[in-house]
Amino acid sequence: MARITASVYTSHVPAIGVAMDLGKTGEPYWQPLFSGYEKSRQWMKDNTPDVIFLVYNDHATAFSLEIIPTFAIGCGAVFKPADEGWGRRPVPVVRGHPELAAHIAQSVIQDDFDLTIVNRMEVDHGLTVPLSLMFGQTEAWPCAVIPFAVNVVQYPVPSGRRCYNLGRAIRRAVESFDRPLKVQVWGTGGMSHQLQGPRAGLINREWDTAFLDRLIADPESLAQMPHIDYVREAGSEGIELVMWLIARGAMGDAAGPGTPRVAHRFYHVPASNTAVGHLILENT
Amino acid sequence: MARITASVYTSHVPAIGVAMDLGKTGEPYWQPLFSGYEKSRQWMKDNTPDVIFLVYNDHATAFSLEIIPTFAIGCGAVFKPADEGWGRRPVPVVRGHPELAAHIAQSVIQDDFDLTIVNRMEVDHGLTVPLSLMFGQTEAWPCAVIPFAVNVVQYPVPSGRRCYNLGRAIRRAVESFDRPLKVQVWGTGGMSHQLQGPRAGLINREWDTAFLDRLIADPESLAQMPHIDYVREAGSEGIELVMWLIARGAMGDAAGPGTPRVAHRFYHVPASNTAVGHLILENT
Amino acid sequence: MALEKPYKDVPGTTIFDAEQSRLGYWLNQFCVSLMKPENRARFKANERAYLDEWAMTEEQKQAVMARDLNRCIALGGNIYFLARIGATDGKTYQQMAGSMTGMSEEEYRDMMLRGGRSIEGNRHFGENGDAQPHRQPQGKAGRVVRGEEA
Amino acid sequence: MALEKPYKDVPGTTIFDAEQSRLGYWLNQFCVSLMKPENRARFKANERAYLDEWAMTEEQKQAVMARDLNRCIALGGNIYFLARIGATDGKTYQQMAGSMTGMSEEEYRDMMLRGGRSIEGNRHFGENGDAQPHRQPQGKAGRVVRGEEA
Ligand SMILES: [Fe+3]
Ligand SMILES: [Fe+3]
Repeated sequence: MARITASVYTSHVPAIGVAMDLGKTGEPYWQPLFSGYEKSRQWMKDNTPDVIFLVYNDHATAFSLEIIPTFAIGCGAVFKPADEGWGRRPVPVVRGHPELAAHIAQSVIQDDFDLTIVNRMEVDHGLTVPLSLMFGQTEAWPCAVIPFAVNVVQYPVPSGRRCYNLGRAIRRAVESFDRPLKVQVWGTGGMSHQLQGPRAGLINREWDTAFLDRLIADPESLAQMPHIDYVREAGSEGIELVMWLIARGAMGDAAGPGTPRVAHRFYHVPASNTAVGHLILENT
Repeated sequence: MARITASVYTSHVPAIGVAMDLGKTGEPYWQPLFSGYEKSRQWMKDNTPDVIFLVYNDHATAFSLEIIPTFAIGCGAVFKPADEGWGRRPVPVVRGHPELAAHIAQSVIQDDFDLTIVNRMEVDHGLTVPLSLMFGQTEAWPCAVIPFAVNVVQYPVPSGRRCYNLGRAIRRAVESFDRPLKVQVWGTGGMSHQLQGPRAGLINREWDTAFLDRLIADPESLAQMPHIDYVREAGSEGIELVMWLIARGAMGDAAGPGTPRVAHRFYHVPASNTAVGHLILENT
Repeated sequence: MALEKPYKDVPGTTIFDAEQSRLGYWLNQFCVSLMKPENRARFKANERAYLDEWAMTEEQKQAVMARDLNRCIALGGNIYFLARIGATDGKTYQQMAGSMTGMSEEEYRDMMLRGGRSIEGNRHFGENGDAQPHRQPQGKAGRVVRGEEA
Repeated sequence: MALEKPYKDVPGTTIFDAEQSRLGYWLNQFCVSLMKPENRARFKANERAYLDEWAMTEEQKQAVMARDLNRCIALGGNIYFLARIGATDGKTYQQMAGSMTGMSEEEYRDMMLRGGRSIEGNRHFGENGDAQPHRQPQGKAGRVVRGEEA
């Protein structure tokens, strides 16, 4: 059977992609950030999964205001990186895993999650920047990726509790797939940042640190945190962090005791407007 | 505050729309069917709501295989009748109710239903045929309509239980809207029919009758019926009947005791390939 | 896949699940294109050329050209999508549905007027209802094939 | 609407809810159109003419032409949509975000390098943080306006 081996959490700041695409990763501004991902790239080499279930949010790219799915699962075979206005990122196309994606969709819809199935969409920096951070520049991503887009743009966005429970349902779904695949679940976005209004540039290191601590040790209670706390304390775009709870809910201990092993933890301010947080948790 | 005054249930066979559009309603084939809706049209005149929350399924019209929402709520101001291949039906455009729709969306998403918000889509016979049946030919529909599209085309479709609980959430949402609107919830589709394969033309009058009985008197247990029972007993397209449970869940008694009053009940075979069922339930 | 598919045991019936949908993706998307009048016109003018614009299998193209809806469904088509082909041909849902039974248009219409196909014998494979594989095609055509009628 | 909106009490912050979305529908859809290079070119060639193709209010058009992102947001814009305008101008997210504070590009960048804007005083209206209405615009521009600096 398939199994979830680990979860990865990372910010997905567009400027990080730009820095990599323009070869600026060694510059003083960027070097401290990328050095925090050196260990992660080695870890990815040692722990390449067959499939990444990549939770991210679309930033008004694939979904305009015509249609806004709360949860959309990519069941297609390929997903092209989008032109977000600055031209397409020079990164490989994303290969999907239609069989596993369809299986997960079927399982979690029967489990009362009202997914939208998407067979064709372009993917933006929310999905490609985490891949770039974890794999570096490459001709082809080394594994399949199932894009899972969460609406965190137009309110109401799904609650942390809903996201956490969805993660648990995804775990059950993966574990009932009858092929021996190693699957990682990634949660992306955050940490504290605000891109709008006179409060733009907000960073809350103390809050972010507590979020990482609780995500590791006490995700169940963290999942109860209301939206307003994210917005007030971590900035309007800090709400993206609810997506990390999907990945966390998919870890083994969410279904029982046993805190996962912290393989890596990193935090850095700033990347453009944003506090960058990063965790790798392994199921033990 | 807004309140749900009644629910209406009806099949939405495309041939019924064609018969009306071509002026064939008096022909011997169609007369018995339309006479069953005479009482309904009078009832609609006496009980015109401000808004109809119209649950239907899109038949590969607004949603192709590119994107398949489990539940999609129409929050736009207008919805044009679609050309389903035979040309557009000569019926009025549908006026939405963006404020109430957005309010319901916000409320039920916070209540753990993962809706897709749609601001722009065309509506097919699933939505326009029930309006034609209940209002007859008219220059303009006499009230606003919120289209609510349910995926019953690609499996897995939502369970009856999920639909019923969604109806309850919709009731809570409507009752928390602070304008004195009268709202009806309509459930459409069904009853027994199969449009495909060597089993096409299946009708199961006995099963349909029991479904109507249980929908009125014991919806809670009816909502537990698994998909396979619909498919096996009522034909592959009989699965549309799960949508009736959304309307039924929105009635007062789903939140407590008090069976609604049956204002009208009608059943007729055939309309094209389909058994036509129809109910009007009033909250007492 | 470990999820159960109890609906595989219903005779004469194909459930459009994710597997079928994947199989029929381009067949169905071709059908969607027929919602535009200009595409219907182009398809009618040269079916083969129009079909060749789509990433469909040769089998799927042949099934479309033969208007063999049962075959289209076996190859991943869904009736609501396939109905666009019928609409392009000016056919009704009743004509399309009837065509999958082997009955003539009149035979199918009369069956519906008599109250439709009975559920008896048609719930599970292995029963003896008229939708079972050993009783296809239905109607006079079938009786002739099986030598029950001249 | 009877649903609570606790997020109305966060200074310098507009939450993009259904109400804002309805207000800004065409403004945001105009922004979406800028994802196509040919539309970016047409917009750049004649902003007014391109904007007039959209069902936007005159106020929204003026705010776009002035690149006044705070005003665009007040009129229903969302930053992820509005970012298409910035992209068309070759601006980064940092430049766009900074422009809404009144700070110069350098002032904003330096604030970020020092660890970003502090949360203290910026949680609720009525506190005294730098995002509060009475402290706008920020940076040197604001100090000059308020007579604190020449
Ligand atoms: Fe983001
Ligand atoms: Fe239908």
